Amino acid sequence: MTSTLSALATAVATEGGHGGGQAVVSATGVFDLTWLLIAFPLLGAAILLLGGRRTDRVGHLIGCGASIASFVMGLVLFFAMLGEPSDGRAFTVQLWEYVNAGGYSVDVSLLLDQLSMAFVLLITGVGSLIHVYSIGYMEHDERRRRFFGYLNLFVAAMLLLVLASDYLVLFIGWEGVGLASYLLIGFWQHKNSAAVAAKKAFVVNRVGDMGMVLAMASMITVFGSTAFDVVFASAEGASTGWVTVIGLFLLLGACGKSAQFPLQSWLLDAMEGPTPVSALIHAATMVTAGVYLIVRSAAIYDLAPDARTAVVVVGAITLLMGAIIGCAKDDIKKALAGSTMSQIGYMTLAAGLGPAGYAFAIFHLLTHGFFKANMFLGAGSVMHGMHDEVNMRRYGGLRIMMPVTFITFAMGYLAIIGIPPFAGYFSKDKIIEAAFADNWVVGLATLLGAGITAFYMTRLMLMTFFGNRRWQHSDPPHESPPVMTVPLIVLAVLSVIGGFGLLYLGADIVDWLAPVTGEAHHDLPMPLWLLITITLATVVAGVAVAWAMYGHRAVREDVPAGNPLTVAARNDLYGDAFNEAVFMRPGQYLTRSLVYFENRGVDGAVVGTATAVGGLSARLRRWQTGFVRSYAATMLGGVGVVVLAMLLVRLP
Amino acid sequence: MNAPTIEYAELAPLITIFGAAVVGVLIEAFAPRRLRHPIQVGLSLVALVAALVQVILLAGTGMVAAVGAVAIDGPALFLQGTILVLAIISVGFFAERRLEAGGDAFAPSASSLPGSEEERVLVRERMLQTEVYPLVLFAVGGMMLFPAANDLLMLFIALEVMSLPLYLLCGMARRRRLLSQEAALKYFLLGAFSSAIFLFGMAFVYGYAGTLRFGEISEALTANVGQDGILLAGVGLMAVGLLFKVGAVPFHSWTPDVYQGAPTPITGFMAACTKLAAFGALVRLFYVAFGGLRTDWQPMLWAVAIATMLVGAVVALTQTDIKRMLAYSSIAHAGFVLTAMVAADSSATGAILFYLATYGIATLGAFAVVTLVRDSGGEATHLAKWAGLGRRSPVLAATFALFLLAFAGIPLTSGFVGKLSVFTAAIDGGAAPLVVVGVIASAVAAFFYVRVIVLMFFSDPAPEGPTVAVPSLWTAVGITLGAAATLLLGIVPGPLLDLAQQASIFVR
Amino acid sequence: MGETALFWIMAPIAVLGALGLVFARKAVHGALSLALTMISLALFYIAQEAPFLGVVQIVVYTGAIMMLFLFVIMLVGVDSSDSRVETIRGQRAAATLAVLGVIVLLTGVTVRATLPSEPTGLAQATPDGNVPAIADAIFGTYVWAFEVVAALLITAAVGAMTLTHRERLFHRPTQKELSIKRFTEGPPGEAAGLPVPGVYARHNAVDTPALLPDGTPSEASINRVLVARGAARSTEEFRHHPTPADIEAGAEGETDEPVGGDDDTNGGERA
Amino acid sequence: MNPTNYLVLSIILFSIGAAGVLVRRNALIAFMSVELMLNAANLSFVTFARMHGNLDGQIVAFFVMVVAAAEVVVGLAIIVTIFRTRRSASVDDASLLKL
Repeated sequence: MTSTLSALATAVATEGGHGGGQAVVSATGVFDLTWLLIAFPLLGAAILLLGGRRTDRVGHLIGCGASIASFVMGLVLFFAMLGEPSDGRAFTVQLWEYVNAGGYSVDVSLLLDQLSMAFVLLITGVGSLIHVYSIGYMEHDERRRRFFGYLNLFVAAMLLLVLASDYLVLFIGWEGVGLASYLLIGFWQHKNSAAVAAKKAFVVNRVGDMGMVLAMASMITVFGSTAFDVVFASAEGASTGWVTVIGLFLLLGACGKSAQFPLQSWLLDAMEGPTPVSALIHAATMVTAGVYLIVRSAAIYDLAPDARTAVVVVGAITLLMGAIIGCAKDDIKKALAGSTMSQIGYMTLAAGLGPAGYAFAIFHLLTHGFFKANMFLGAGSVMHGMHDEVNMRRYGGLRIMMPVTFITFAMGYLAIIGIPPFAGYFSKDKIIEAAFADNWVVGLATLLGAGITAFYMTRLMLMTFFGNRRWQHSDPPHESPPVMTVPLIVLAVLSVIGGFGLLYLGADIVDWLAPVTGEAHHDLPMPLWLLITITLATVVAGVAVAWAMYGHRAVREDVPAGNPLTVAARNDLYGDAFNEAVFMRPGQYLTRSLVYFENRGVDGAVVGTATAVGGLSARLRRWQTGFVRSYAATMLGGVGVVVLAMLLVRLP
Repeated sequence: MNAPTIEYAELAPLITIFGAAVVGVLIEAFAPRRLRHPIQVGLSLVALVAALVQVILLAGTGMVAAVGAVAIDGPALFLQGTILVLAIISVGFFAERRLEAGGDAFAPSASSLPGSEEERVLVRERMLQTEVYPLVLFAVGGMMLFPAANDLLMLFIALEVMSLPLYLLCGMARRRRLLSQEAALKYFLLGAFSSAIFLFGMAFVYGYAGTLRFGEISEALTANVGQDGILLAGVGLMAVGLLFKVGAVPFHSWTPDVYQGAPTPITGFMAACTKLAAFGALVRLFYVAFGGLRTDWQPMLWAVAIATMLVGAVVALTQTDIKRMLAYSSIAHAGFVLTAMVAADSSATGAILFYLATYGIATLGAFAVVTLVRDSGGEATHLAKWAGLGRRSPVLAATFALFLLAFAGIPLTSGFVGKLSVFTAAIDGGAAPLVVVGVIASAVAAFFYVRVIVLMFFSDPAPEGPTVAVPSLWTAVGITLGAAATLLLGIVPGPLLDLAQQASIFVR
Repeated sequence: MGETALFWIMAPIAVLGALGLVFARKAVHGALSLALTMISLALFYIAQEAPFLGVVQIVVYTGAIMMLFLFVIMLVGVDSSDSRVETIRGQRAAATLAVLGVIVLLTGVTVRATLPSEPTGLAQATPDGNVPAIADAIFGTYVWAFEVVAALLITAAVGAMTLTHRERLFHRPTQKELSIKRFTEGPPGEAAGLPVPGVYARHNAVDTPALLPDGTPSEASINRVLVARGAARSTEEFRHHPTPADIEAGAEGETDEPVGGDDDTNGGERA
Repeated sequence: MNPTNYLVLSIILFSIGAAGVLVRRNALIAFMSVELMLNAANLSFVTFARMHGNLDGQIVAFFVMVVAAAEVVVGLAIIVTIFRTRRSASVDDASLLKL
């Protein structure tokens, strides 16, 4: 049955039945070797984790080598793919039959098409840079070999996730990256906070996994398979209700992995992990898996407008929430984490816009991968030079001490706030355009997000690299070694040219992805130049406010916490007080309430459920009295119930 | 009267096991004391391996042997083979003598008074209770017969042959002997109680059908109009007896107490093999004999399955003893298997067989790990003592974590594939709501498995925590095999799944 | 007709016996009531064309199994009786409820079922009589069950041995060996055995040390267990400490014995 | 005679046995109650055998007696062992394993 369905799927796909379907052919030639992509890092992980202390001395080199080998393989495949016609670039590689239980079978096969290709290059490319950077960053950690083993494991799992051609195999990669993330967040397990954060990430992700599992269960129920081809081909024949349900379940899964509302809380805590981990997993790659999932499931979302609306709403809420949280944090990594949430919100929102937005979501995902990894690694470099200090209120004026870090970070900064011609400008602007074309409210949300982004990123920049020196160390901050700065420079270059390059050099990313995601042109409600001007104006306004508050005045080392009246009375500058009362206070309240909600509301729900279950458990446990006679009574009661149940069935 | 024909070739595995058990008893009587332990271990292993080879050679057989009493078919042979493999590994754990300074997990003499001078002398003299091995062989024989029984009488006798040695073995722990004896008493009383209920159900089913053979019962199901009540009550009562053995709610209450009190290698053996055998018998009885009553027993088993999954998963949350936690986990797993069983779909049997095999291996391994974590009082089973174990002994903790992940059903472990196949079978059989409950229960269950992992890896070690004993080759090989199988079956489950699927045809 | 009468006479007796088991305070009474029930069941078997089972029931069940129970009851203590106070809260209520529920359900099912009012009877199935037919079945159709049951019996025997039989692990010296050892290894004074306890002037009891011929009390004469329990009299009590007055009195002649020491003559016999 | 009478008697005996297990603390009495339950089942088997006119029920009853004998031996051995260590044959005293 499955084979007929997949034949059907191929037929439908050839006809372009759903958004931009293209024929998927069995891989030949070099594409047959796609599995090597996964095999290299997996082998690396195996050597590093099983090899024991013998591999301690060369562990980091093996780790980097595995990742780079995979990247080279990716490049080879990429150029081979360029040689194929633009609608014949999807290949499957069947490896082995994983499960064949009853009428349900799962093949472990890989799907290499334009979308997964983009991810492969991002994961292996940025991944390799981060591997190299980690050599320097983790130099003094005695468990460095293990760290590289986990990183390789992560890369392998992430590649499996994006190369899978079956939701179940994707789910294996999904859990694999979860495991690696969990291990790496808690890598410094001697820190209690790290252990707690790892636990929290695990717990919240389980909720998302439930979504994945339920989505797969629904697929088996409705389509009898979880293979992409079968599911997508038969989605059109299924009822809208089921498709919507599947879409919503997938969204729940995506929310868990991508830290989207309401499952966002773990990401901020995940910053307890080493900084390269934050850069690779919690900024550039793993957290974007949710976006990948939604874009990959385009055929389902195309048929479920309600599910798509839910995606847009989730994206919009998260993008604003992340941005506002980013304003409130003094911890440099947490501020960046808030920003990550916010940017992924952008991507999710774009993905929710349907064919009009899929390609832009991926575009932003790629550029974000460049500049966010760049900034995280930059933050790591700052911490490296500042003896692991993360509080920005203890930074200041670092641009002179750490020039390379400063300049590369600045590239990332300009990219994220969307100053042309830096990478973020192109990708974010496209999303804002698409959002406005879709709906005014959504458009305004993205615009507001852009303004707040400009504000908090400027704040971060100013507090870290400008202003008064607020550090008191005997040895002043120093620039990081070349092994760390070279990746920074590469990423900075990508942050500068990435957007322009992907859009205009060689193949346009939108055209490149079109065979997978489909394409839709939108009509803007206003002239394009006007929208761009408004966007840039908003960004400049955000920057200006931040400059007024943090660049203009000395940043206080302690956290200002007085009540607004006292502050105003003490302060002669009524303008500031006004600013504070009108702009800052409500903002702060909003921030606080959001943070409060985040801590109490969602966490509360999770914790509350856990407590309730725990209470139930404690209550049920008391049945186990230890008296054999009570057990016998329970059994005899059970006998009555069972016999009664047997008899009742025949009764009506 | 004609002499009955007995198919000795097909019954050879059973005969081998029972014969070896009898020889084992004779060895107890005649062999010199010091030689008994090596002889018994060797004999048990040889017999088990020989029986395994015979089972493998019989693969593909589909017939009814011993005048209709025993079915030699796919499910029976698959379960017999699995039980034998598990038993071979278990015997290795029983033979472990390095952990207790020359002693094994059993009391040097079960008849000596706990704490008496006599016991001290026996411990000092490194005496061993070698009757354990023949008893285990008898139990294995009963377990092999149980899922193969093709009439009610054989089913009852196999149940008792399997249970009696286990009642005895539960009471033979070397340490904490009072708890061990209490476990034996509880298991025995409740077990006898449940077999009486089972027997009464059998009487009713016989009363309805007028025959004991499964095949004839299934033909008689539509015959006697007006007596359905007797049949249904009988099926219910018989179900209770079998559900007791698999540890389904509300017949589960013995499980945690007995698992905790019994000597840990026996607990592992029991948890893995008894469940296999009992599920095999349950499935054969309900599919072959009562298959025509499907719509009648399905609602009842739905309720039992839901209660089993939820109670198992929820109560495990607040357990503080690792053995009790694993006991509740085994209850939850019984619920997962029941979901597939309820569906009664064509793919259900294969899924159940696969699940049981993978679950058995992981369980055996997990309990073996428990035997290695020790302090001055023997095994340190309190969860608090496991804190920080990952730092003291990362390899052991990682192995245990692997077993726990398999129980939790995380991908790339055998547990995931097992869970997937039973849930798929349940969905195919129209039991989707049951699967939803199953997924929720799995999520709850994941919490307590992960709690242990977190405790081992992310907590500070207790200052006077337990040490991880270095086992002899017996235990080390067993645990390694279990871990390897758990991982391998998670990555390449295909061959075993195919085998289970091929083996899922019942002879009628 | 006869069967009906038998049933209505014996059925209440069987139920009474069963109730006796549940309500008897002493285990012995319970066991005897159960035996009563079993004998009534044996009669029912015979009445229902199962004479072999009826006999086996009496010989094996009532005769062997119940006797085994009685032995163990003796071992545990015949006199012990259960208190009637229920300690587990709600146990009686739950038990009553569950038992009544089961009775109602099962009886309801049985009574409602349309069973034949007269049984088919076994005349056709057992042309040669009950016992040959049963033998045929046991050694024919059910021979495998019969063989497997052997495993059960061996298990039972092995199990009972392991749990209750204490093997003598070390050689226990015989009386002869002990006596040889005493002569060869012990002090010569103990060769004839230890002194017997009891001071014959005032006491004649095991808690009293013997007075050796020289008048000193002997600690070896008292059982060690008594000493350990503190139940023995102190040897000091009997040690003779001559005072100057005694010596003087002794010089005058042994006429003035202490008061209360007159029963010396009674205890004079040494065994 | 109508088999129903025997069956009802057997159900009553079975239930009384079950009640014995539930309410009696003395392990020996509880165990004897289980024996009563087995006997009740045997009565049913014998009754049904006669009703159906085949011997299978009697055969089962015979084997149950054998099984019961083995079970009694094992059970009494366990009870004696417990009694020797605790000087008590009460099942309520054996309640250390709980929760």
